[in-house]
Amino acid sequence: MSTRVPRTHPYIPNSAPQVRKAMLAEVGAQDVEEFYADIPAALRLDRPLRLPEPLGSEARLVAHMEELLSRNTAVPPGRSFLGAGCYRHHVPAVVDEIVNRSEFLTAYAGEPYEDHGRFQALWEYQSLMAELLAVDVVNVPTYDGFQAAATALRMAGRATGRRRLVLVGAIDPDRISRIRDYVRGVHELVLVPADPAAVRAALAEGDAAAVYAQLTDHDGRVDQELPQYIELAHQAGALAVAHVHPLSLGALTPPAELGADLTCGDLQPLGIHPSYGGGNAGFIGSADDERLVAEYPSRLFGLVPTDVPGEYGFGDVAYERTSFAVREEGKEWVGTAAALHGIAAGVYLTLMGPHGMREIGATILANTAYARQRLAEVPGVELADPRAVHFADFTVRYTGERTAAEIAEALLARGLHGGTPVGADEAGAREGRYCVTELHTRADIDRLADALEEIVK
Amino acid sequence: MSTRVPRTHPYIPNSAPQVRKAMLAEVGAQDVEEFYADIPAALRLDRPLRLPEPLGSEARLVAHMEELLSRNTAVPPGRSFLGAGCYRHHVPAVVDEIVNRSEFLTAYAGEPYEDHGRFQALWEYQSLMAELLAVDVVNVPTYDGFQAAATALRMAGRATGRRRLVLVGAIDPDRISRIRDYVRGVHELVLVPADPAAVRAALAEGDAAAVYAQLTDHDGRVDQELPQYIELAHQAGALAVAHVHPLSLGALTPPAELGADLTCGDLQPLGIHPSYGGGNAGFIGSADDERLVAEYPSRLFGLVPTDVPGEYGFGDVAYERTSFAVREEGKEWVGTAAALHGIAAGVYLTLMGPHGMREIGATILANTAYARQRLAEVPGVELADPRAVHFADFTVRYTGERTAAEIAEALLARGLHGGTPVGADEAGAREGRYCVTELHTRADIDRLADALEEIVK
Amino acid sequence: WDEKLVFELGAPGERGVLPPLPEPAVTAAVGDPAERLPAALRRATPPALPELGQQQVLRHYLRLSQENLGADLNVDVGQGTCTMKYSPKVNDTFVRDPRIAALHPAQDPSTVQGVLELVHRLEQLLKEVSGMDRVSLQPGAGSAAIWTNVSVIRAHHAARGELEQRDEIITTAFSHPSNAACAKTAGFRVITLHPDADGYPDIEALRAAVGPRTAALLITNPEDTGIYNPRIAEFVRIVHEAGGLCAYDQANANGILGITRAREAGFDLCHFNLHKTFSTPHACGGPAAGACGVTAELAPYLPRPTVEFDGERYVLDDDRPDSVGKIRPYLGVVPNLVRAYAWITALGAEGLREAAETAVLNNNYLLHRVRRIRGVSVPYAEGRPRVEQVRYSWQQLNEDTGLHSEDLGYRAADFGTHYWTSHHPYVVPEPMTLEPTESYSRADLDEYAAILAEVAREAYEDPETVRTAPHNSTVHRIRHEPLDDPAVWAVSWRAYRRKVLGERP
Amino acid sequence: WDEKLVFELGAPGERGVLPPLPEPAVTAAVGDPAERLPAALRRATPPALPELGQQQVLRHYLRLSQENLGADLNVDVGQGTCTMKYSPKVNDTFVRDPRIAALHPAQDPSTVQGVLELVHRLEQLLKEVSGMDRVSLQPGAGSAAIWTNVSVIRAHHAARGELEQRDEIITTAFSHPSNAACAKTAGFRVITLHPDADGYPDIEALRAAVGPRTAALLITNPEDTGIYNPRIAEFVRIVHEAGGLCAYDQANANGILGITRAREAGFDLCHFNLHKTFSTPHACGGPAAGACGVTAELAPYLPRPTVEFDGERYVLDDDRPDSVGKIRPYLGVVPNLVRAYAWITALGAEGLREAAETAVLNNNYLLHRVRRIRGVSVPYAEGRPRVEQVRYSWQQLNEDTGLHSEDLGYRAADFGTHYWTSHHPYVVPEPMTLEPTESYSRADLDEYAAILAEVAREAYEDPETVRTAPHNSTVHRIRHEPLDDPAVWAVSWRAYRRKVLGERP
Repeated sequence: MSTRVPRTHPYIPNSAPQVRKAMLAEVGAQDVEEFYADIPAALRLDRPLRLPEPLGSEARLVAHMEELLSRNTAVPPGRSFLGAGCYRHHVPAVVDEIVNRSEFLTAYAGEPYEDHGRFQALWEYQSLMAELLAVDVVNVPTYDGFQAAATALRMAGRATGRRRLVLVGAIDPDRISRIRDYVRGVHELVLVPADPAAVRAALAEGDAAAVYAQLTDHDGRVDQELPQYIELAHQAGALAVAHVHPLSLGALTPPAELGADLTCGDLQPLGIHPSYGGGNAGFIGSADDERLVAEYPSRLFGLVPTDVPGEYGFGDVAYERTSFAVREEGKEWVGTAAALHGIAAGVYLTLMGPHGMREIGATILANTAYARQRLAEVPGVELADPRAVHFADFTVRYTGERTAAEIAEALLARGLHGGTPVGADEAGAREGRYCVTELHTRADIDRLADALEEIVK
Repeated sequence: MSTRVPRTHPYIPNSAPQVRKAMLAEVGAQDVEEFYADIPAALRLDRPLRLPEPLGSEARLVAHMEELLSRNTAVPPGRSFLGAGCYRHHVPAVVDEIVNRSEFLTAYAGEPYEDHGRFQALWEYQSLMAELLAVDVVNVPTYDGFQAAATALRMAGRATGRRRLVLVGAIDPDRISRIRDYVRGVHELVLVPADPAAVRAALAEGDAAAVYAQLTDHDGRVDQELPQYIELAHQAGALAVAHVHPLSLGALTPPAELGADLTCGDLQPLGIHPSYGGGNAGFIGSADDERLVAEYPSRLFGLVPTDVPGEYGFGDVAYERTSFAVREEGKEWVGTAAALHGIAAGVYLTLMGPHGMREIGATILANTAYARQRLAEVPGVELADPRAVHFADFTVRYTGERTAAEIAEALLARGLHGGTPVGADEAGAREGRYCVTELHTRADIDRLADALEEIVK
Repeated sequence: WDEKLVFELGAPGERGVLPPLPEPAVTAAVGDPAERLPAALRRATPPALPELGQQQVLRHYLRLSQENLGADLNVDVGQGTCTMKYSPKVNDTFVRDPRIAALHPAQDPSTVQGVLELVHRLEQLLKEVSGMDRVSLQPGAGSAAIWTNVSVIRAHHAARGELEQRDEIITTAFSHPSNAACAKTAGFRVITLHPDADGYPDIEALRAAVGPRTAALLITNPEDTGIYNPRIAEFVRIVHEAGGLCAYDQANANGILGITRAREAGFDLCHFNLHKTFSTPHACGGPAAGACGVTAELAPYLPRPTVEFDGERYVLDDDRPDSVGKIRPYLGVVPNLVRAYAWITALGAEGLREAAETAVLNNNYLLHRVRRIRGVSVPYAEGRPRVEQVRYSWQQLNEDTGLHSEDLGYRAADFGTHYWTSHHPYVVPEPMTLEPTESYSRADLDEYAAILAEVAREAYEDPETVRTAPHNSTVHRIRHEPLDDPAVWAVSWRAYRRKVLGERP
Repeated sequence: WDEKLVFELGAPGERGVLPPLPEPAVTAAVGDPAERLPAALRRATPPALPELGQQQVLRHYLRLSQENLGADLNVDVGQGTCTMKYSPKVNDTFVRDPRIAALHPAQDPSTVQGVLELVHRLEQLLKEVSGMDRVSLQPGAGSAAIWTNVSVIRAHHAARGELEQRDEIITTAFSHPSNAACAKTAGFRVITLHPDADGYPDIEALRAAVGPRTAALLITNPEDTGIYNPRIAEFVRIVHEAGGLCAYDQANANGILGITRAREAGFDLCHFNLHKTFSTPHACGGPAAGACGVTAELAPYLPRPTVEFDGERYVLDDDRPDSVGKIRPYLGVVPNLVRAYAWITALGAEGLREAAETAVLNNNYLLHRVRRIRGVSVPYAEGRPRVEQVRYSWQQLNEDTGLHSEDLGYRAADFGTHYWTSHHPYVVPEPMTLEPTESYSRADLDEYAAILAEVAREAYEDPETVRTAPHNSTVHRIRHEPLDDPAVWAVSWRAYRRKVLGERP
């Protein structure tokens, strides 16, 4: 009774000794070593890997992970004022229910027959996003908004055959870093302030492939000059690439309606958990212009008929664009990216519908305005740009003794997360970033203002 | 743009005003009031219900619930030494994955055609449990172990036509309360200590329908006299009803193999979360004896052929027993009970397999013995029954100044949950209950012992 | 999928999950405690459970889940009487939270104030919804709530010394069988009132039945026919005058939330099924939850413990000497109490009423569609509206085609929907009960009606297709005889191997 | 299900979820801020999204999920090259925990020490598994990891002033196309080595290709044929001697974990796909995660920030002046890092090796079964074992029956399984690649082989059934022409309505 039986690992059923033996016998091999005959001795690792002892049971694994997780603080949404590219919005339970379905979570790259659901869900995502962006073409998601921006710019580069990329206004420096890496050697970046005159000047030098601007900038400011940048770009024969916060588009005009050729951004606000920055996914949209469609590196799913009249099927539009099909002859490269986040965003948009998107946009605009107003009332705090309209993110300037870092630390001590110092010299910075969403109540915002009133001297 | 549209509740799609209007028109009604024409005015509530204002959004509901939940403490398993009928065992992730599937969670009472999966999963549960209990018949789960015990006793009463029920040993007083309520007016309870002589004496008075005893009693003690009680019951023409902790059956002999006629207990330890006592479910098992099968009030699923050779189908065995079929002429009553917990237990038993069940039984026996040994070493603490073998639960006696309640409170102050005072007079009690499972490490148990060493004077 | 039985899967040595082994130091200290037990108590051979890898277990049960038609997946109006309403996914997230799922009922009350407050609040909400003075949330489901009410009734009469005399309980044919069965199990004689020509419980029969032996009336309204009994207050009065209590089975409360209550009709007790009216998921048949509401007079008999608020903290009151005792372990099916609380909180008074009105609108809309289908009729109370559901009859179709309601149900399954044919009592011939609740959209109802119309058309034009249905289900027509034959029925794989396969394990 | 498009569902006014509205006091204070924007920037008409109730949305997507064949549901060995292994469910629970899911990347490091430690630990584990000196976990998937390595290579040569000169990257035909495509996108000329007669990359072609322009070799081993290139160290040496770097694409590492490493073969860089070798779920095509390992010499170029341990606390080091910068926002796809960490931790060194050995055993076992099927052959390296996968060819069957590998794949779908026909490069005729990994049981492999055998039998005996497959799938043969026709391709419902339905929105 108490004889020990082998502890076959539950993830590796055929490592059960009897099974392994029988399989080897069937294949006619003495040992698995025979299958490694082609690996030269000199390349063999002559010792076991030096890894921690395995935990031996699922229960102990859970306990171990619990110990690690217990050293992370999940902040209630009303206590967190962090944004700037990653947001805590409400994730409807139905979104999680769908993306956690085994069928979606563990599927990969099946054909449109056995994986019809994935094709339809992603095509619907493209279509829903197309309505939000007011475009006719949206790609299967790429990795994140950084990649979306970088690729949109290279698409513009290929479409125009030009070299210079004019980037307008306050842009996340990390995003610029990514763009810089991605266009290195091919394109030149020209960073200009959010001012039509500056854009005009930059374009005057010629060879501009694109003007890249943002509907809401890195500071959350709605850039009211966007229509002008777009017009200037077109006048210069460049494409207009617009970056958007997708949740703002219930309230703000989609740049495509203003003439933008390419719209890009990050899906994360649309029903995807922040996950310490793991929830990002990128979108690119454009008109159904053959010249632009040909430049997408990503997959584009299309709706097609089948052999049965009235039945919808799905497949890859213009597959020969891709590196899957033609390797280095394709457009950039494509691989596994962030499809499930696309499904999440699709479910989110379906749940929200036109009125939900409109309402949430209005609520965030209102909460942001309220937060700016309340914080500006705190002595020693002033708004960086008091006359602008902001969406979610905004920046304040401290006029007192304490640095932004000190103030953020003091907020943290009160359980409030926000006021991230702005600028390269974080130690001496006097500006701090805040963000509010639809999840903040008036009381949450008042609590922040009250805390700042105590802290800022 | 900013016109407000109706906030149709997402749970009530047809309350969208246009839809409602169109439907009323189609039916030819002016108002839903017409459908309530049969409800007399005197019975109508003439005011709105006085309920709190609804929260208006899923996000606010989540925030509200979070506020309530934040006032509950989820104790790490290693810090909790509470048991006595409800246990914190490891719930394998696969169990949760399955029972949380929409298809199982939201199904109800479909036919074996569209709900084949439910029938098969529950029939497999019956079959897996039958292997564990060493019986041929197991019911679709009833509410909980209390109900299982009460029903098993009434089954025995009907099968024998006798009145007296002999209940042996230390039994959860709440379970006795339930049994008492359930047999009131029909049977008489005779409570006797765990001693064959006492059982013999009780049986000598005659008219005994059943001897009810426990493989492990309310104090976690393995009752080594169980085989004798069973024999005595049979000698007296009574049925032997055995209560078991199902996780113990990897290590201990199932009472059916000792001759017990009916085995009952609670499924909760088999992969079901405690949920503040919401995770209970009851099982009853027996031989495939027509006389006993006829007495089950619950549904019993059976495997049957279909019109297609080789195909398995499922259906209700001997449905005419039930109150569903024949109302008060059926056996007791049956209704919605705890089917999903049966599926959970089935998945759990499948995952564990024969060796997992053996191992977990051995681990709990060992941890219990270790905890008893360590606690008994603490000055001022002694075991209530030092020579017994215990499974999971055990009781200690404090010989010092402090009461059990004081000691439990002092443990709680150290983040340790355990030492529930035993007995009716909780204020003055000098005994405390503890419980360990496979989740406790040696360090957890040592921590408890160390804490008691500080507390118990 | 043509998914095998789990016992046909796997291979020796495979494992689905590994439990912790005793730590070496523990083993060193205590050895194997089982060795201190007599051999007879040590299990000689491990249970003959299957042996599968983890992914293999997962796949098996996932496939079984796909072979099951959850309410989430279909227009589930065909399980009439079951109130298949939408169970919001967000409410599931609360109960999976460790701050519910991991709570032990013996934790110190100071560490579970949130759940105690929630239960206390839910009681207040249901008091208002029912009009009763106290509500117990302990019963595990509707039938357990009926039992609880019967037990309270028994305690009431016992306390007054009348239990010997009052040994009869009256119920109605269209009330759930558990009303009759619980009364019988509790030792009462059962008197069943049958429907009159209009489908109402026969009031003359009630007058004849009541008397000094009457302990209580257990009655549903509207009954499963969907007809509201307008004389319900008179029924109550008649029983009260005879000295009996009246218990309102509110399984069908969904259509009358905020419209009329047990209080207004004079009831002494009532119960709700939280898995019906208050949206907790049906879970293949439980765990569910029941709620028993009673008047102040009967409150002392409710199960213990109750949750009380002492002005500062929520406490469990277990010191209730007149209580019927425990109905189930601990406080009730807490996860479903959490869900029901969240559902009510999300809707408020206006939302509850909107749910009721929309459920009734949906029901009458569907009635309007279905009654036009050939072969169907709507027995009883001609021309009266229905509340939450309708019991239809396919008697005409049966007479025309020889097909039974059951056959139509099997064929409806081919269209990916439920149709539940188990409609006690078997009074309405060839019954079908549809209950659309507030959850389904107009398009959903149109689709369901279209399926029924198509099945009825087939029954007339192509009866063989219906007779041999289902065709698209996981399995084909089941042979029923073995289920009632003790020689071959097989409640377990062990029994099947022994009795049918002739193996000797 | 015959599930409609979401745009065909719902009715005006229905809502799936309600977002919070501004509180009255907020509106009182700030009004509608949009009014302070020019009209051109205020959206005039809401997006034309569908309007559905919550249950209706749920049902739609649940049905779509059931129309999708997840790895959990089938014996997923047919998506060869994808390493479809079991992704343990318990690991998903960690990433759904709010202490991962709700973390904001700008939180103060003191509040995220757990996740930083986990990432730091995972780097240590992968350093040991690869033998490299530093590992970046930032790339979002395998192709992004290839890009990262190319970018590091570029930075390396740029730092040495050789980037102008070294403008060629060499790769092999059987390496993933992203190797060639990333190199090209980064500005390199691509030289592709084709397989020799035994399927190995042609070493003579390599000798001919290297020179002063060589920036790097990007190579996979074993390649997607399953053949391990025994001269891999010599390949590396040849490139090193020419002054180039060598990057090891370890997409196929699953069969060699603990057996051989990038370090031993002399590589400067390598990358793993955590969604393949380290079990994170494939998620319909991401989010995934990649890991780039490099030597100490190349470490300064890795993406920033890195996670460092200062002896007391884990910190983010963003001050890395030579770094290629950001490859994606923040630290990487954290949920998948958590899962990969948990997977390795659950297995340990012995388990990793057992996984590798069992994957290889399974592969050779399946090879043993499949090669006996009529019409199939195993090109290249006759008689040599295969490591993690095998690229088969149905050339014979094609010659005999005229049917293509693709047709067989569609028919295999009828048996509830995957069979992936997209096998770049199109060098092996009528290819089929099977990769069983360690996750499948012997019975699973037998079943898969039996399905293939049955499909092959049909191809010979009943070719029409195969030619017109699928028969049991959700949809039937798709018309491909519209996908390449700009006049009718339809990437969105808007475009479809306009171009195909001729509507004018």
